[in-house]
Formats: sequence, C-alpha cells, structure tokens
Amino acid sequence: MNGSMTVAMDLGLALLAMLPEHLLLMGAVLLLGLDIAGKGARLALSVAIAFVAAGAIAAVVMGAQGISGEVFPGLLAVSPSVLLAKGVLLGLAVPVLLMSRDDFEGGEFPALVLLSLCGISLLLSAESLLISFLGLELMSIPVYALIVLGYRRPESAEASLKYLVLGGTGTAMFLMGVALLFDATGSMALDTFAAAMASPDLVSRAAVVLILLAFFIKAAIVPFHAWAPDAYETASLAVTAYMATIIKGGVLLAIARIIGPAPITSPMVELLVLFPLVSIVWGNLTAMRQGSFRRMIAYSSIAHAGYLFYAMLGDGAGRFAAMVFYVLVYGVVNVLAFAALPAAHEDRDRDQLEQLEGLYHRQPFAALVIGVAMLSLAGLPPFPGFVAKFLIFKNVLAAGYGTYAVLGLVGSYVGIYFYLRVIQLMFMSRPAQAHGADFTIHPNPRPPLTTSGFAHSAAVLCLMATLLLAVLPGWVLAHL
Amino acid sequence: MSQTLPAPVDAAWHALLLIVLLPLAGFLINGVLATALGGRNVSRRFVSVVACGAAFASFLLTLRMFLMLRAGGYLPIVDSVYRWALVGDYAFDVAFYFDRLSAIMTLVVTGVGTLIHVYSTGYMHDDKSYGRFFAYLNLFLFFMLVLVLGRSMLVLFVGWEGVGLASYLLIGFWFDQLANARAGRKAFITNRIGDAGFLLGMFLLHQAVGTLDMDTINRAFLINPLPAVSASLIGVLLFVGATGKSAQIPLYVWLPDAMAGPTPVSALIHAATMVTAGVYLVARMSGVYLQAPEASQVMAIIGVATAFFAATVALVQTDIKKVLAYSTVSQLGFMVLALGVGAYGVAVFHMVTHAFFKACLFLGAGSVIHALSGEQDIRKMGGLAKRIPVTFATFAVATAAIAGLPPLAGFFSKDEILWYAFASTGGGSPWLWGVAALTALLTAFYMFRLLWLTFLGASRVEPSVAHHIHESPLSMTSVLVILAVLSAVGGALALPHFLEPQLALPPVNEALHHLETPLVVVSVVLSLAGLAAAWFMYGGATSRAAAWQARWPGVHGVLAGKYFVDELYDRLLARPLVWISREVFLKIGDRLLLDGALHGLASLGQRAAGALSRVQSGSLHRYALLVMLGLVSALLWSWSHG
Amino acid sequence: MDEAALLNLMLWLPVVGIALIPVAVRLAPARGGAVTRPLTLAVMLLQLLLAGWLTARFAVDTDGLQFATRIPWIAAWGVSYHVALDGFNILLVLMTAFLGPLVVASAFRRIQKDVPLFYAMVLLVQFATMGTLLAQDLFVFYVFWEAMLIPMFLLIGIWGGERRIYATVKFLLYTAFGSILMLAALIALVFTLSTTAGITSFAFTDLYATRLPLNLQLLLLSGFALSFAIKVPMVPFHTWLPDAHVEAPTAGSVLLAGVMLKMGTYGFMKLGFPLFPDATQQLTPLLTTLAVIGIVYGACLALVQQDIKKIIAYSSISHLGYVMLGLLSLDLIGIQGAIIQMVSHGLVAGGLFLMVGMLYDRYHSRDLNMYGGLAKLLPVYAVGFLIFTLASVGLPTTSGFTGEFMVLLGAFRAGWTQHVAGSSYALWLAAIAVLGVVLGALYMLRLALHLLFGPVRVPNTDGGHGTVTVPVRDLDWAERSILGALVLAIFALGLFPDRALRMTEPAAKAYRALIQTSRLPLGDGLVGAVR
Amino acid sequence: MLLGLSIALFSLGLLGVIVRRNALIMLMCMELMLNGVNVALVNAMVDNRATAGGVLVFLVFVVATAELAIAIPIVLLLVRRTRSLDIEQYSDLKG
Amino acid sequence: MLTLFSGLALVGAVLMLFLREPMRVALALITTMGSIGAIYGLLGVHFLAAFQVLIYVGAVMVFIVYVIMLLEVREQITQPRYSRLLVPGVVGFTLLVGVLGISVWRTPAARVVSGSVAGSTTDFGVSEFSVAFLRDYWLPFELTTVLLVAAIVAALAVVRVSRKLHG
Repeated sequence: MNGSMTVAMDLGLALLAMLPEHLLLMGAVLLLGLDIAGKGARLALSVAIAFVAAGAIAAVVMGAQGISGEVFPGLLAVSPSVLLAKGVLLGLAVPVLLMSRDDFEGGEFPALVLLSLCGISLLLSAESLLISFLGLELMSIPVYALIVLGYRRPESAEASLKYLVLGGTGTAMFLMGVALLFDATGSMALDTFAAAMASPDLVSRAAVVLILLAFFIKAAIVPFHAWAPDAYETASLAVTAYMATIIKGGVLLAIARIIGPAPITSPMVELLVLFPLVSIVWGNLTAMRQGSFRRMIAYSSIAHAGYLFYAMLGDGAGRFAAMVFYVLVYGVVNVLAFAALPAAHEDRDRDQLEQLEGLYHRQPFAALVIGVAMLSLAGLPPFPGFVAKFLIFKNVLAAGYGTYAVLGLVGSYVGIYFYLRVIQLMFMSRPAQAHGADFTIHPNPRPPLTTSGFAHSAAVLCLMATLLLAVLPGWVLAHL
Repeated sequence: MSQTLPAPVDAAWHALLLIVLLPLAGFLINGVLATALGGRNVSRRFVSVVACGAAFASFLLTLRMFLMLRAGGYLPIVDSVYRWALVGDYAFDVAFYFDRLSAIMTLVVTGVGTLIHVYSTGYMHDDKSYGRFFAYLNLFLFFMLVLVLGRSMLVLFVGWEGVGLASYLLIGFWFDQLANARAGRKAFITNRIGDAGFLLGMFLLHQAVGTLDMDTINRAFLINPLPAVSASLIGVLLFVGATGKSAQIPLYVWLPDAMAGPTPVSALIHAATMVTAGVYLVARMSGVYLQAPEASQVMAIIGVATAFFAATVALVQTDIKKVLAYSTVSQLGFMVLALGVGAYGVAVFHMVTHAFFKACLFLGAGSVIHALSGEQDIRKMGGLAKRIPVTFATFAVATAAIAGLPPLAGFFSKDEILWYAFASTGGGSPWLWGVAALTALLTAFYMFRLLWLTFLGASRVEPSVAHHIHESPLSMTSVLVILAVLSAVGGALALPHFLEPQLALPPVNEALHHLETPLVVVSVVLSLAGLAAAWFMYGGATSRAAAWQARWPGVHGVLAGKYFVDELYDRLLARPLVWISREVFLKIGDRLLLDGALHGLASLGQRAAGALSRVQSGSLHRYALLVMLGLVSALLWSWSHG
Repeated sequence: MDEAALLNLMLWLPVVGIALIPVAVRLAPARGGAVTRPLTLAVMLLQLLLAGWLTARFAVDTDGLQFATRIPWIAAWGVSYHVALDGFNILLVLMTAFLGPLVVASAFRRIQKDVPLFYAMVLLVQFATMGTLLAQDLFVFYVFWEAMLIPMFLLIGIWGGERRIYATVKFLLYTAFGSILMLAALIALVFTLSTTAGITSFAFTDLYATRLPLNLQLLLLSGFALSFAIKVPMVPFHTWLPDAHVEAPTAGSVLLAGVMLKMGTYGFMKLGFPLFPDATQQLTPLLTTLAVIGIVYGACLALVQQDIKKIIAYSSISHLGYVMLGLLSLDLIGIQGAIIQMVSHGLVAGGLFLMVGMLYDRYHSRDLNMYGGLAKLLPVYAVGFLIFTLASVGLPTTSGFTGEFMVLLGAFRAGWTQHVAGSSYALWLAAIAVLGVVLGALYMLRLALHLLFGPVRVPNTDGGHGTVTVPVRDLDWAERSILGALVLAIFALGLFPDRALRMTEPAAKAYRALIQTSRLPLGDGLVGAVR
Repeated sequence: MLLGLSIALFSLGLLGVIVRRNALIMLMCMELMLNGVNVALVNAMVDNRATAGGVLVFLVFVVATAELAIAIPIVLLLVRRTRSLDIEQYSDLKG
Repeated sequence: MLTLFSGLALVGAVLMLFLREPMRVALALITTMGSIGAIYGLLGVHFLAAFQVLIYVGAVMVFIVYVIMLLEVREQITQPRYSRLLVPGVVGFTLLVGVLGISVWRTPAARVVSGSVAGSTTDFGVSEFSVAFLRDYWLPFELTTVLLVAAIVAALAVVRVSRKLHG
C-alpha cells in the first residue's frame, strides 16, 4: 500500500511544521552532549537561548505565514493560532532562561526547560488525547526535577514531592477520563471531548469532568491548587517564573484547544465558572496574608488561572486568541516582576516581602519595574494587564454571562489590595535600618544572590514587551 | 394704581459706575498699602485724604447726578455696565439705576458716609490699624452704593452681601478679642439666614417674571400681577431677607452685639445706612408688596412688635451703645411698620431722619467714649455736660429728635408713621397705632434716661478717668454739629411728597380723617410724658430708679437679660445643630455606620484570608483530600441538568 | 501648527516631562534631583500656555468637538485614541492646566523627599486628568480615569502624614471598587451597542445613540454612578475623602480637591447621565436627595471638625453637592452653574488647601485649637485666607457665588416647574439647599474666626502649645504669587463669568437635550430594528 | 465489571494517597491508580476493537516508570533530610 | 476466571490500604498487578499482559522493593498507619466510587461485559501492536524515548543535587 509513501511525504512536511519542536529537541540534545563533554557551563545558556529564540521566531513566522495542516493525521496538527501560541510561550522562555543565569550553572536547567517546552509544544499541537497525555507528561516531569534543582532551600524536595503526587494524581485522572471517553466513543481524537461535553450521557460527562479537573490540577485551580504555593515558594526564581507563566499558560491554552471553539453548555459551564470564580476569590484573599513574594505570586497565579478559565465562556472564535493574549501579558509582567527582584544572601530572604521595604530608595529602577508588574497583574489601566482582563470579561459578557462577569470582576477587585501592598512596601516604607549592617552581620557567607546583567536584560526585555503591549494592544491583538 | 413708571434714560457716561468705583479705589489703595506693605510707609494723612476724598467725591458726583436727574424731569437714569451672564434666554446684567428713591439713598449714604469718614479721622487717630479701618469703611461704602444703585436684584444682592462682609470685618475690627470677632461672625451668619430667604424670593421672582431687573419686575406686577399667594410668598421671602439686614424679629439679635465695632462703624453701618437696606429693599420692591396684602400684614405686625420689644429692652440697658442699638432696632421696627401699612415713602422719610439723628447720637456717644478713654457704662458717667459741651448739645438735639419732640426731624417722620399705622387702608388699625404710640412713649423715656445719666446729674466717673476728660477734636465735633443741624431741620424735607410719584402713599380711611390732629397732639404729649418720666426717675436722686428696679426684680431681670432670646437661640438652634452634627452625623453616621461597615468588610476579608490560608496546612494528605472532594463534587454536579 | 496637534502636545507634555526627569537627574545629579523642580514647573507652565492658547482659539457658542484627533487604537473593538475639546471640558481643562504650575511651585520647599518621583507623580496626575477630560472614547476615558489612581495613591502614601497608609489604601480601594463596577457597566454598554446597532464602538457620539430598555439603563447607570459618586464624593460614599485629604501632602490635597473630585461630576455630566437618559430621569429624585443630603451633611460635619484640612474636605463634599444639584436640575442655568461651581471649587478649595499647607509648613499642626489671631501675626496670610474663605462661603463677586447662585436658581426653577406640575419634592430640596448657604457660612467663618482672630496663639515648633517665640515670616513672594493667581481667577470668574459661560453653553444645552430625549428601544423591545 | 474494577482500583489508589502516611506506600498507591486506569483502557480497547487503547496503556507503563524514576530520588532526598518516610513530616510549607 | 482475578486484584488493592509494613504492601501491589496481567491475558491482549508483568512486576516493583530494603528505617513500626484524614478520606472514597460507578452503570453503552468475548480473538497480538506502533502511532512511540530521556535527565539532576548536598 502507499502508506509508506504518505509517511515519507509527511516527513518533509513534519520537519518543517514541527520546526519549533525540532529546534527544542536539537537544543536539548546538544546541551546534553555538551554536558557530557564537560563544556556545559559556559555555553549552555547561550545555546539554549539561541535554540529557544529560534524556535519562538520560527513559530511566530510560520504562524504569521498562516501555515496549517495535519502533520500526523489524527495525532498532530498545526494552525496559525497554535503556532503563535507556541511562539508566545517559547518567547517567554527567553527571559526566563536569562534570569536562570543567577541561580544555575551548567546544562541541566536549560536542558530540562527545553524538554519541558517541547512537551508544551506537543501539548498545543496535539490532535489526539494520546499526544496530549504525552505532552503533558513531557512538560511536567522535568519540572519536578527543576523544583529541587537549585536546592537553595531544603523544603524544595517536599514541594517537589507534593507537586509530583498531585500532578501524578492529575495524570491518573486525565487518563481515567480518557479511558472512559475511549470506552464510550472508541476514539481519542480531540473533538470527541468537545462532543462529550455536550453529551447527556453520564459516562461521557464523568470523563469530561475527570479530564477538566486534571487540567484544574495542573493549572492550580481551587481546590486543586494546594501544590502551587509550596512549589512556587521553594523553587528557584527562574523556575517559579517558568511555572507561573509558561507552564500555566501552556496548560490553559491546551485545555482551550481540547475544549475547542464550540459553545459550552450547562452543566459543564458552571464547572468552568464556579471553580475559577472560587479560585479568583480564594487566591486573591489568601495572597493578602503572604509574607513571601513567590508564595504571593503563587496565589496570584491561582487567581489568574481563574480569569483564564473564565475566558472559556467567551465566544468560540475569539476565545483562544483572547487567552493567548492574556497568557502573553500575564507572562511578560510576571517574568518582569521576578527578573527585577533584588538580590539577597539567602534564597529564603530574597523573596520575603520585607526585603522589598524601601526598595525604591535602594534600587529605584527595580522598584518601578516591580511596581509596573504589580499594577499590571492587578489589571489596572493603563497597564497591559487591564487590556487582557478587559478582553476576557468583554467576551464573557458578550457571551451573555453578565452575572458571572460581574462576580469575576468583583473577585478581581479583592486582589488589588495585595498588589498594592507590594507597592506600598517598596515606595512608602523606609528601608529597614538593618540593611546596611546586613552584609557584616551575616557570618556564614553563601555567595550573595546577585542580580546580574542577565537578570537585568531579562527585565529590560520584558519591560519593553510590557510597554509595547500597553501602547499598542490593538496591533498585537490583531495579529493573534 | 396711579403710579407712573417712566421709561429710563441712559446715562451719558458711566457716572453712576464712577460713584460706585471711587470708594472701591479708595479701598484698594488703602487696603493694599495697609496690609501688603504693613502700613509702615503710609502716613495717616495720606490714608485720610484718600478715604475721605473718595467718599466726598462720590457725594459730589451724586449731587451732580441728582441735579441731572432733576433736570431730566426725574426720569430714571440707567447706567448699563456689562453683561454679567447670559444663560439661554436669560440675561443677568450689571446696571445702575438712579431714580428718586435711589437718589435719596445715595445722597444719604455718601453724605452721612463722608461725614463719618471725617469723624473717624479724629476718632480712630490713635489706632494702630488706621489704614485698615479706612479701607474697610471705603469697602463698605462701595458695597452700599452697589446696593442702592443696582438695577437688578442680583446687583442689589451683591451689595447686600458685600455690606454684610464689611460689617463683619468692621464689627470684628479689634479682632484680638475673640468676642468682637464672634460678634462679627454672628452678624454675618444671622444675615445669611435672611439672605437664604432673600435668595428664595429672588428665585421665585425670576421664575415668575424671567428677569431680576427691579424696575421691570415692578412694572410687570403693575401690569399683570401674579396671583396674590405668589406675590405674598415672594413678599414674605424677601422680607425674611429684610429682617436679617434690618434687624427685625426674629433675626435682630446680631445688631446689639454689633456694637463691638468701633463707634463710627456703629453710626454708619449699624444705624444710618446698612441696617436700612431691608427697608430700602421693600420700598424698592413696592410693586410686589402692593399685590401682597398678607406679606404687608406680616411686616406691619413684625415691625410694631420689634419696635415695642426693642424699646422695652432699651429701658434698662446700661451700655451707652447698647441703648442706642436697641433704639435702632426699635426705630427700624417703626420703618417696617410703615412699610407694612403701605406708606413706603414715609418709611424712607423716617429712614433718612433716623440716619441723621441716630448717626448724631452714635457719634456723640463715640465722642463721650473717646472722652472717657473707652468707658461705655452709663452708670459710670454723669455730669459730662459741662466737660464736653458740644457733644452734649448735639446729643441733646438728637435725643429730642428721636423722642419726637416738635419741630425736630423725628417728630415729622414718626408722626406720619403713627398716622398711617392708624388710618391707612393698606392695613392700618388702632391696635398698631396703640402699640406704636406706647413705643414712642418708651422711646422718649429711655432716650432721656440716657441723656440724663450720661450728661446730667452728679458725676460718677471713675477718678482715674475723670481728670483727662476732654472735648473731641474739631474733626469730630464739626460732624456732630452738622448732624445735629440736620436732625433738627431734616423734617422739612417732606420726602414722602417728593417720593410720591414713585412710591404712592396709601389712601387713608376717610372716616378717620378728622382724628389726624388729635393724634398728633397725643403723640406730642406722649413724648413729653416720656421726658417727664425720665426726669422723674433719673432727674432727681437716682434711688428712685433703683427702688423701682428693686420692686420688680423679675421684670428688670427679663428686660436686662433681653428676654433671654440669645440664650434661647443658643439652646434651640446652635447647640442642637452642633450636637446632631457631632453625635449623630459624625459619630454614628460617618464613624460607626460608614467607616464601621468599611472596616468591618476589611477585617472580614482579612479573617477570611486567614481562614483560607489555614486550609493550606502543608499536609499532602489534606491536599489530596481536597482533590478528591473537588472531584466528587464536580462529578455530582455533572449529573445535574440531566 | 494646527490646534489638534497643539492639543495633543498639551496632553502629552507631562509625559515628556516625566521622560525628561531621569535624564535631567542624570545630567545634574546634585542635591537629590533639585533640577526636577524647575523642569516640572516649566512643563506645567508650557501646558498652561498651550491651554490658554487653545482656549483663546476655542470657538464659542459652537456645538460639538473642536481640535479633535482620532486614531484607531484597538481596531478590533472599535477603540480609538480620540481626544478633543468641547464645551464640557474646556473650562476644566483650563483649570487643570492652571492649577498645575501652582501645585508644582507650592511644593518647591515642602517636598524634600524623593523629589524626582514626586514631580513625576504630579505630572502623571496631570496627564491622567487631562486625558480623562479630553477623551472622547469610553475606553480611553476609562484608561485615563484609572490611571489617575496610582500616582495619587503614591502621592498620599509617600509624602503624606502619619496615617497615610490607611488613608491612601482606603482611597484606592474605595475608588477602585467603583471603577470595577463601572468597567462591568461599560463593557455591557458597548456590547449592547454592538448587538443592537451593529457598531462596535467606544466613541461617545455612538454611545449617545444607544437605545436601552429601562431596566438595563438603570443597572448600567448604577454601575457608572457608583464609580462617579465615589469620586465626587456623594454621601454616603464620602468617608475616604476626609482621610485622604488630611493625610495627603499639600500638592496632593490640591490635586485631589481641585482636579480629581471634578472628574466625578464631570463623569456624571459627560457620561453617566447622557448615556442613560431614561434611567437618569427615573433616578433624579434619589440622586437629588443625595446631593442635598451631601450639602447639609458635609456642612454639618465640617462644623464639628478640629482638623483644618478636614473642615475643608467636608466643605468639598458640601460644595460638590451643589454641582450635582445643578446637573440634575436640567435647567440651563443650573447646569451652567454646576460647571462654574466645579471650576470654582477647584480654585477655592485648591487655594484653601494651599493655604493650610503654608500654615503647616510654618507650625506643623493642623489642629484648629492650636491657633488664634493669625491676622495679627501674618496679616497677608490672613487676607488671603479670608478671601478664600469668603469665596468658599459664596460671597458675591467671587466665583463661589456665581456657581452657587446659578445652581440654586436652576434647582429652584426646576423645582418650581415640578411644583406647578403637582410635585413639590424637588422644590423643597432646592429650598433646603438654599439653607445650605447658611451652613456654609457657619463652618467657614468658624474656621476663619478661630484661625485668624482672637488672641494670638500658635503651636510651638514641636506641635505643642505656647506663646510665639520664633518670629515666623509672612507669605513670601512666591507664595503670594501662587495665591494671587488663584485670587485673580476667583474674582475673574465671579465678576466676569460670561466668557466662560459662552464656551460651555452649547455643551450645557446638548447635555440637557441628551437627557430629555428618551432613548428607550423603539417598538416592542425589538431593539435596533429601526435604523 | 472490569470497568467497576478499574474504578475501584483508581479510587482505592486515591484513597491510599489520602490516608497512607508512608511515602513509599503513597507512591505505590499512585501506581495502583494508574493500574486502574489501564484496566479501563484495556477494557475499552477490547470493547471498541481499537488499538489506540493499547498504545496508551503502553505509554502509561512508560510514564509510570518515568514518574517513579524521578519520585524515588526525591523521596530519598527527603528521607535524608528528615530521617523519616512519614508524609506528615513533610509539612514545612504552609499558609 | 476473569471474576477470580478481578477479585484477587481487588483484594490486593484493599490489602494495600490495610497492611502496615511497606514490604507487605509492595507484595499486595504485586499481587494486584499480577492479577491484572492475568486479566489482560484472559482478554487476549497478551502483548500488554507480558508488558504488565515485565515492566511493572519485573522492573518497577523490584525497584520499589529495593528502595524499601534500602531505606529500612527503624521508626516504621511506631509510625501510625493512617493520616488524620482517614474518615473524610473514606467518605470521599465511598462517594467517588458511588458517583463513578453510577455514572458508568446508568450509561448502557458502558455496560458491555467484555469478558464474554474474551479469548475469541487474536486481534491484539504482538504483531498487531507492532504494526500499530510503526504505522499509525510511530510518533507517540518515538516520543516515549524523548519522555524517557527527559525522565532520566530529571532523575539524574535530582540525584546530582542529592550528591552535591550530602556528599
């Protein structure tokens, strides 16, 4: 039969269409090679950044070119919107990698990130739940290791285990859902899920619920969120940034892909509103009490996952684009905040909010940048977070869910306070007097975690992106 | 109605504006020099020349305008200055209007004003804030002229509030004593209450007529009167304003306190000019009041009640200026009574004569105080006639005038008021006459009491003061003399007649015409009786008065306590207002309810956050349980809408 | 250069200034950025110059937008960068530009901490308020509207008094709550427009044509109104204001009172009411009642405060009640009066706050009990304070009178018309509002009395009691010129308001017409069928 | 019936994660969950005669191994630190 | 037969929850896994049955047992068996089984009793799978290698951290 012929022809296409994935894999392999050769330390980061950036550019260019098609029929497909989404996520990885310079040496971190990114790419391109599963795992497994990788804090192993157990449970739930779906329909194609969502049949519904909830776990939606604060807090800054932005974005865009553009009906729609709504309120409330910056961002990201799920309510056509835009904005400002965080001796101190007290008087640029990031996360105009939030709630309202929109907005109001608290600490408090003495008192000198030029360049990169998004949101939106 | 309202003619040049602006220029010059430069480089002479010059120039200009008015056959002269605002179809113009009424007012204001300026150069000679004082006086003059010359109620209101401001500033002139400043504030705020009524009346007029130009309003009411209810409502509301400015019940309380200001101020503002603004307003708006019988009735009753009430209080006051102040209130009551019975011209007439003799009295009192180095208590005076003869003579003439002894000015004007109160078809009645006549008796009594206690009898002056009692300088005495002369002969002016083309006198009940002469006799007799009584009580041994006082301590106490009206207002209005503001609005409203709810919400949020973050216990088991519970509940939900 | 470009230049000038600040600090690093002071002042003066020029070129008695710029911004949603002058905003723009240099100059000596940031924030507030006023697109309006908050938050929070954190957080959370609901209403409005009329647009002109059923109008109006009412502030949403004012630095107070509070009433005038005419008609009694309650309540509370700034803060509540009253009267005189009152309040309250700031600079206390007899000690100061006090009281010849008089006249006329039609409620409200004039005199004169008159009494430098030991200088030339400019403006608006009224009258008429024209859906709810 | 078994194994696995304190047992319970899933998948594959199920089962094997491969070192790390396998000891992170 | 092995699997699973010692739990799990392998075999999916036994029992469980022996931590006996969440956990478990069970039970399509046709087919032989993997599913098959690489890199990274820390 001519099956082999098709495969051969497809191979050429696949190489092209999956260029980002290939670039990532090549990068990962190269890094491993370098590592084995013992030359990793110097080159690793540059290589990784080069490959990720190339992947991002490739994705964006191909997306802009409008390339689409079934690479592997029934398994993998590319479309402009997915390619752009990949481009966004890979692009976000560039500053994250830049930041990592302060925490990591060697090739492990970049290699793991590249593999994980590869998983995300697969996840986004998947046309079958089979591939989704693989992508999901390929995305997650390196992250379990990444959390402990810096091992600046002994608790990180605990956090990693928690993430692993809950993540594994999530995987099992996903699989259970797939199994039930497969049992009911005999297919693992993505559109069976969309069909099942509207199906009256209880097994289908149970399957849908299981799969959805698996994504809730991965995206840290209340009450499946509990791993996130622990993991975010103890992971190194770059890893936290990676989890909070890229993993989260990838997961959410993936579930958006799985759900597809069809309108969502009751009872699933309530699931997609109530859990996120609780997340918004819960995350925003709990964030108020946190003393650790990363933990606060974790709760903030729980709330933001809520907003992103809200986007599912929107009109089918614009849904995915809105989410990509949101992920882009949210990712950029989050990375911005992390990249600008000042240095400290101990990782634990580094993200204590008290550490930020009077930051403006020590590092005005960092304070201003973090301020911009906080306000943007809070969704206050004129920062890009506002446009993103506006977009989502506009879509929700347009889809006729007025009450939910208002509730979501009110929930988001609760969040303003803790973002402002950061600003308040940075600008309105005098720096603690101990700071000058800090350097002398500390007897046990771990090398101070400096913020190097790399982190700065990451911050500048993100700041430029933030400004672009603030000034020309229309232009960006038009191209998504 | 037989009144004619001739069409106005335009002023050839901005003469009226100039009349108004001259004092303003004086104010600005002296004000800027006095405050901005601290008054250091400015000589008193310069200040006096500027201030008096401005006032006098205004007076001369007014005279000239009056001659022009007469030459023009008393056709009103209008000086349109500019358009203040135009909103839609409604224009608010700033224009000045010069007719018989405002001519008289302007002449009195600038004339008496000039005199008092001159007087003040003597009286205030040693004051530190000399420049500031004259600046204020000029400011007052400016606003007073705006008030009387304004064509529109709006312009009148500008002046109306402006003189209130000047009054406020001058009462509190010696502001280092808080009591003086408080008195100023009281005056301002009491007037404000009246102003609220004035504003409402003005609004109603604007709604009804569509303009605020008073000649247009009068004409409109003449041609096409509103329903009587509306006219009366307007009348009452405007009259509320008048009760404030002209110190009628219930808003008279500020005037006695206003004596805290320098005495020339009391003479100028709180006797001769400003306090008559209410009377002027009503006279100016006579077109409305003619259509408003109920409002007129209210005015008559309030007027006569105020006159009587104030006179009784004046009987027992011991502060020379307080006596005069209550006397002013009482006399204003007479004027309002005249307004209430429709005798607008008569009211204006009394206003003018009152300006003469009351100014003379106040300035005389000022001279006394000046002589006694600031002493105001008449119980510590006596026997001053020989030491300050000019003051005594002029004071005596003015006292006789206010007491209504013929042929002095007060006799004519008061007599006409009594007559119209008795016989006017526009609300006159024997009752009004009776109370008014009794008040006239009281007036004569307390004025002669004042004269006796101050100037005659044995000296009770404190020795430390006694040895440098001196007659006032020429700048003061000359003014006293001029005013005394005016008080004496002012009755010859026959203003009601002059004003009749504009302010017609009310028709008299023909049946009562024969009583006119007997009533005149009665009123003269009453005045003399007052004189006799005062002589009886205070002419001889002072013990007689003391004995009466001892016989009715209650009555004396009530009178001396001014019927405790101030205390009543304090308990009834001021304190409850503050209490409600503090206890209800501030403590319950703002702090408890509004901020309380807010803080409650905030702490609720904090507590909820605390509870939620305790859910995050760190135990993986619990995390997993949360997942399971979430899973179960989601699955259960998925059954719904089956 | 054409006027539209100048308008944009005027709007964006503060941003240019902000961009220049780091450069200037870098070039002249001496003394913690002292160079930012003249820089900011220059920017503000230039802005004032431009505003003055534009005002001079503004065609009076002409309806519609002038000097407009419209550039698509977020094309997919129909959002344009659309700014223009019109009768609604011209006076407020001018006033904002006018207050700018004064605020900057007043802070020269007072602010010594984080100088560059301070001026950057002031410029930001200026930019955001200008933008809010000039915006002709709802989205742009909202962006600018919200952008005001953060710099103000920082101004209060960094340079404020002792309880500044509490005050500023309260301020922000209060206003942000309103904003959130407004955001919801805004989205719903635009969405309704796009479904009923088929246009996706945020342009005011398009939104003014939206037809909405009454219940939806009520709902959306509540969203907008809450946001605006908090900003105004109307009772009972006012408790943030006294705290914010008390804790804010002088410049913050001036900006708050002079500029920011106007945004609330401006919002009502430009957006809230005209967008939802039928709902407005429906809610007028309620809102008018709130306005009058605000007049009386604010005045009563001002009467019992001991903190000078609080007195002025509560007086703001009272005075802005007049603005609301005028806007709701739908009488041309009342509307015009409301516009004038807005400007007047900006000048007067701004002036008062400046003066309190000058006092605080000298004695470091705002407690009324600590003071007395300043007229003797600081005569020029006393004269200035008295002028502002009297303007606040609404004495004729000052701008306060022009505003109050016209508002009250308008409210009364409207009330009388309704009275004749059978309902006296509005008339009574108007009458009560007139009585508010008395209360205004009560609390302001109480302030003046205790501050300026009586025996001399000032706090020691450490804030305690005692007789004066250190001679304190009266106002210097800089302070005098700042206040003098304000006084001139106050009298100009009091004596010659007509020029201003000519500029706003078309807008006032348009406003009235918009509200008096019902925009319920045509037919049986088949919205947009007839187009 | 096999579906029932699958559900039971899956749920028992989840219950084990919730209630068992020993970290290794917890990991085994996760394996149990995956086994439950596999039963369902195989059952569905047989029902539907589609090989995809089998492929997925195969993938699950791989993933289970991979997860375990990373889980065990992490547990070892924890044991080194706390000298305990008790999950309850691993609760320093909270709030 | 199917029922028997199902029962055995279930018993093993239940025992896992009751037994105290990790080693015994591991044995219970092996029982369960073996039974499941048998079930696969009975269903005719020999390929998977083989893998189940090879990979799970042969590799995974051996690994676990090895770790258990390695860790022979002394406090095991005194340590309580269950967390404090036993009761809510069991309640949740009951509900979960109930909900899922009813969902499945109420759906007719899911109630096909697979066992009845077991053994009658050889559709799922090794060759079938080989073809499937190499033709239709070669992508996932390739990806498993990536996945395994990732897992190895990750595990190595953790081990390296551990080594860096503890010697």
